[in-house]
Amino acid sequence: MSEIIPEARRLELLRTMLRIRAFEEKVGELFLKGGTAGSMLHLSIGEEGAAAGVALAMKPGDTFTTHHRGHGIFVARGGDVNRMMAEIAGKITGYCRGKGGSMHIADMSLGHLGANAIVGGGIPAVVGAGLSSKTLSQGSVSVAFFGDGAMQQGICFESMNLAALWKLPVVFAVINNQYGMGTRIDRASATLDFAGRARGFGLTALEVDATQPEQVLAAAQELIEHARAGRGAGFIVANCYRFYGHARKDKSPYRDEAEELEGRKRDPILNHKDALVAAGLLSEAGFEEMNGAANLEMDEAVAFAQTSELPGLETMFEDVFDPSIPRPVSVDERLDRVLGGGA
Amino acid sequence: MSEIIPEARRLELLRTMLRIRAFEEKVGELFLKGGTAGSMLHLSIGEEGAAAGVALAMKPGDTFTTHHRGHGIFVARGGDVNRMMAEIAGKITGYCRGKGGSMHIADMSLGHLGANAIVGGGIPAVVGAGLSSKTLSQGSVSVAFFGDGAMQQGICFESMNLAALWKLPVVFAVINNQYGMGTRIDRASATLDFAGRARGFGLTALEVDATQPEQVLAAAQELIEHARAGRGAGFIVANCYRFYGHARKDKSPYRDEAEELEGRKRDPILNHKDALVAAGLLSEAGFEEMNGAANLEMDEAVAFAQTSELPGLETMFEDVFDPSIPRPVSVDERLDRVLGGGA
Amino acid sequence: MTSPLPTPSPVPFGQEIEFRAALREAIRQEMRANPSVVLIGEEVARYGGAYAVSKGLLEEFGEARVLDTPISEAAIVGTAVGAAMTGLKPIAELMYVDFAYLAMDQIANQAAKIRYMFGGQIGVPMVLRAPMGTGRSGGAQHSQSLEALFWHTPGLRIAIPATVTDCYFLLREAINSPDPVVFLEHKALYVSKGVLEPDAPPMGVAVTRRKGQHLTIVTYSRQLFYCLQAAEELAKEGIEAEVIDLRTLNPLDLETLAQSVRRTGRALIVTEDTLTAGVSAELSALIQEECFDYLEEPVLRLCAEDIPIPVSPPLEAGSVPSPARIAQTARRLVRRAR
Amino acid sequence: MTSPLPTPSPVPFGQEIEFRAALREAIRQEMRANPSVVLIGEEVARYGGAYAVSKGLLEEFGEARVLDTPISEAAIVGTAVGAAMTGLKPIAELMYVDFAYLAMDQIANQAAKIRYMFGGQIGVPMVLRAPMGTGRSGGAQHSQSLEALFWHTPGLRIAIPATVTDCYFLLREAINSPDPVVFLEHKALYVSKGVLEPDAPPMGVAVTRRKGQHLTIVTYSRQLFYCLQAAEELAKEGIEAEVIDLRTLNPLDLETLAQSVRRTGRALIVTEDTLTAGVSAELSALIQEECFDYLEEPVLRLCAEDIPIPVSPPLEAGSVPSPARIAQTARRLVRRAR
Ligand SMILES: Cc1ncc(C[n+]2csc(CCOP(=O)(O)OP(=O)(O)O)c2C)c(N)n1
Ligand SMILES: Cc1ncc(C[n+]2csc(CCOP(=O)(O)OP(=O)(O)O)c2C)c(N)n1
Ligand SMILES: [Mg+2]
Ligand SMILES: [Mg+2]
Repeated sequence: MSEIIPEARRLELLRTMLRIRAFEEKVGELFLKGGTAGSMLHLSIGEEGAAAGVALAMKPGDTFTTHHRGHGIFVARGGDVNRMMAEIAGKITGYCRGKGGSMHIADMSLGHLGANAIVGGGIPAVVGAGLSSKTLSQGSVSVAFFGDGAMQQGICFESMNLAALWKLPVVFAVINNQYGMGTRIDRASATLDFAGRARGFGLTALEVDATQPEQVLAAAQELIEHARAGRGAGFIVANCYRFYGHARKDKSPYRDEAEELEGRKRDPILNHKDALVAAGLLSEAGFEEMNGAANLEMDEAVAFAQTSELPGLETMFEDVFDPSIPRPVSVDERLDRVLGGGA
Repeated sequence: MSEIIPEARRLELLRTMLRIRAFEEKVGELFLKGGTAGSMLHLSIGEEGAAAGVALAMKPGDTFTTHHRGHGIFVARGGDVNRMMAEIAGKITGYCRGKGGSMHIADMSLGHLGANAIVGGGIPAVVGAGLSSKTLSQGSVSVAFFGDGAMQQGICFESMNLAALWKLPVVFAVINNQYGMGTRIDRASATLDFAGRARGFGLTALEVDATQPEQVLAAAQELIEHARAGRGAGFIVANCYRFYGHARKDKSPYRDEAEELEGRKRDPILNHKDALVAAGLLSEAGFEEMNGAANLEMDEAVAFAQTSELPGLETMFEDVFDPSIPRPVSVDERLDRVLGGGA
Repeated sequence: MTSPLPTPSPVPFGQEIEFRAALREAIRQEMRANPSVVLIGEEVARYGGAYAVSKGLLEEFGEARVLDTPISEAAIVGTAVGAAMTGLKPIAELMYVDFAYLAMDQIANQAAKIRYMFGGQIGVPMVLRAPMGTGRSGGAQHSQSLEALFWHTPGLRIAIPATVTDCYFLLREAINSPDPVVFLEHKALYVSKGVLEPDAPPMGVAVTRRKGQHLTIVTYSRQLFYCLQAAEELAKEGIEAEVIDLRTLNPLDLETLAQSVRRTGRALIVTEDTLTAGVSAELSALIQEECFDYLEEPVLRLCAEDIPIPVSPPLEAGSVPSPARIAQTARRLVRRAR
Repeated sequence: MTSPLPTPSPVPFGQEIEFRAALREAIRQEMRANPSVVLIGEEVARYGGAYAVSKGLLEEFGEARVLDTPISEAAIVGTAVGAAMTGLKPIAELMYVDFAYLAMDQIANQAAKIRYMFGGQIGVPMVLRAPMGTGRSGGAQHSQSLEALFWHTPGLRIAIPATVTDCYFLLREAINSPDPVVFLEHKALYVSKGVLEPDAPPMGVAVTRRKGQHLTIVTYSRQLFYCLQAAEELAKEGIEAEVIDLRTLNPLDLETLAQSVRRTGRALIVTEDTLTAGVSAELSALIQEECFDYLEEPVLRLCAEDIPIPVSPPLEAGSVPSPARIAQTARRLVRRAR
């Protein structure tokens, strides 16, 4: 398969995965230091192959939605790591001015229609984006990234049926990390052949080993261009393993030791690195350099987040509606009206 | 197939279908005379084979939910046609004291957990009934009856997955009459292999021609007993044709003439009658007698409904909560409290 | 992309037209003016809409812009949300507002919150149209009035017109809104008729449909006509009721409301949604907050009973306000002896 | 059917326990007493509940009665509905009340209306538990307080406890209710502690947590503690606030509320749900209706701002009432010069 992937892309794939992992590790540390906003932080360590593989198969102008574990996907799509880190820290310099946090990062300029804290919540939006693309001849494909857990949410199937029925330029990308919180997929889904399930809704479906990132890239490219050509919506299930807990603090007591150790051996980064070294495209030193650069970049992102300001209270009332519409009347303003005069 | 079905059952199947059609025809006439409550009345003419076939495969104690087109199913499950007709007429003698109407008939004593006016709304209840059966060893199977349109509702798939995952004594019965209101299934569903779709959720699935009622009965029996034995939940799609409009008044302008004429030729009653006559189990006279009896029965039901009383206004506040809980305070009582004293 | 436009028929201003025709006309004009406006919903295309609102639009604008959908309410709304974020201006239709419960996540957790969660990067310029209310014995799952749910959801704007003129102008404004608008149409009004006036105030402006000095009746949608009927009755007895039609809940024209009540000293709120925690509660609270020192009597609420809506015609009719009950309540309010 | 019961550990009355432990104890006692009580939800079994409410229940009662589910909120509630109609007494858990939007059809169109639509033939004896409220920077989709939605739905009963004792007794009562009860637990209270008293009043009885004569503060859930803190502050200034904990919204103890306000002449409603069309609106309307002739001042509302809930800690905290703002508002109400 790798034959069809040019060398530069293969290296880009590695760099992207290293940047994802560095981002997740650094944001995880920031969380432990109390430097992030909120009690929930979901890391995608172990899933870099799925995120990078699909993301690199997308083109500028393509759109996508992600889920609660979406940092890596957006890093791969070119997200500004400073603004990402700042958002996760709840700072005014963040992508969403501190209003969204880790689970609601978005960037319209890069086609990121938003992460979502509702499992499955972001899936139908890509059907709409696909409809816009088709109706307005935008030439773009829209990709929904979500986890295996969303494969039990009704909205997922309604969306698949609609995308297939209307032959929209849409691809559903399931990052199957084997778990939904503490529940292994076989305890959540009556069948594990997700690709087969998707075919039942008229989608062209492929299943790939996401610990072999080039497989993901190749399959995603095929489905995305197939969809772009108007030949029908696609589905890709990228199998991997969630290396650590559901959220940064979760120690996964519900998983057995042996399984975790085995799972962590299935490392998309090391697999791909070995492939590149074997192909003579990369040296150990080159790898270290790449990894060092990634970590440095993320250290700087953390510094940016830490030195950024928290949003001012007045910003709370902004962004509810378009600026042309008056902002909501605050509770204090109401009290002033009723009681007369200020406090 | 019919070999495995005893003669008495085969005749019962015919009688049941005749009673369903008579019921629907009579209630349709009542509707046109303005004798029913509400603007919507959905008839199941043409679907008698699906309703009777599955219903007769069920046992006493089995439970079920139906949809907005559920009269026939309940007639087949032994519903009291007087109380059914009275309910559809909005009378106090109806199953639901006139509160439910055509789309909300229910009878706990016969396991009818209720018709539903929300497409797909009654499906998950059978998962719950299956859970009760399994947890409390009730030995019953619960069947969800719904139309092809509900095959695009998310709740349908969430329910299928859960029933399969938990190996519950549940069967999903889709009455595929080819249309959802004015939309033919191929314009609503990206794939028409509903059985295949159901297998994708772990169900044992069968597709049958519902214009051959004995096929339905045999397949339903197989799935129901399979489920009862704890071997897993089932799915049956019974293909037929909606002879007339979506609702009694709808003339189906969106369907073409030829298709309708063809469709109405696929009559489960005539098919089965011919089979019985050919098998020497029935004479033309016997058929006429059976049909006459059915119509007489339904005429009496209509008379019962017409001579019954409308509910008194005071009944409006009953049945919101259990009798042990005070009924809601009426708007007038509130006004009396505020304004002091009665009007 | 879009089928060629026929020579535009002029908007029938000054003529008497049906409520549903006014809605159709608004959609048609916006679809003609803006190729990015699309209509999405169950039976909106070939069937022409369950209540015939969209009859003829498929023929004029084609399948690419008038889309029949499967019975997938959550996906219908979710698709509209995504489309609105990427260049289209979707009008999504729910066949009954009762089905909003199937799409509430997409309505309340997504459409309403997207602009805010994403820090103002983008809005969701969509309209969610749905029939509401009683009058057809549709039963508990086909007759609800759920405007309070939407009003309680920050990020949503709500239009709830009573007249054909408001149907036309408010729907056009809604389609051009940069933020999601829930547009609620009373199913008992679809075939009602009225003269299509050439102009109407924008969202956020309440209209005083009848002047009066003895009490202020605050209402909207179908109940407006019941209130006006009641007011006529009352006038014969020398009671002059001022009747205010809110037209939109968000934005709400609190000023017009408050000024009237400060003048009359008496307020009666009439809605068709169930009383407890409904629209009438917020209106009562606001009036009390704004007019406390002017109130001669308690603010009254005449609304639907706190029960699911029964099918049997007498029960259904008896569960919501009627002209007679409105008049009687107004009488008691004005004549109340302390 | 059910795993053999271990020798029941006595309920820790008189001891200080955690809010979540009180909930766990209530479920445990009912599951021991009645084999038809089951617990259904995401991560309730092996994980022990996202907030550890059900820790240990799987071990005691087994997989047949403590069931982990897929991420299918609508089916979870729908399954509970069907189970409740056929002999089980299910306790369904939503990991966050925000997800109720995904199950609203099963909650509002089915569970709430079944008894009524079917003419009283059967009820739906289920409990729907869910964490609510702010405090963990969970953001707009994980921090909502949606009690108004449920209160506006005829057929639902709503418990919304603040104390460990109410958690225990109200949840036990809810599990035994013949009709659906939505049981809302403030996520910021799970690890709070209190003494488990041996008894508590039933649903429908509000409790006056603090006596006072200058104003009545009406609240529930976490805000009760903020109100009590504020009351302490006010006491130092000679302002004695009466603080009423509603405990349940349906049934609502209007009498206790009204009697207090008639005595103090001043009412301040404090809730964490967004203000417009929220619980505070209904309470304000009711108080005004019941106490009109006794009110010295307008009924005030201090609630969450009409915005989606932001993640950034200062914004999240600033968007809901705080002890300081409650005290300040009370001061202004009592000291208001006309
Ligand atoms: C509708 C909804 N239900 C439940 C949750 C709580 N929750 C957050 S993540 C998660 C597990 C999701 O699993 P999966 O989809 O496989 O994604 P992963 O966490 O494995 O990346 C759950 C149950 C939620 N956020 N939204
Ligand atoms: C959730 C929901 N959406 C839409 C409707 C309106 N509606 C009633 S019946 C129907 C068609 C249903 O088709 P199908 O499920 O095939 O049943 P059939 O009418 O063919 O028996 C529609 C769209 C509804 N009642 N509920
Ligand atoms: Mg997963
Ligand atoms: Mg059909």
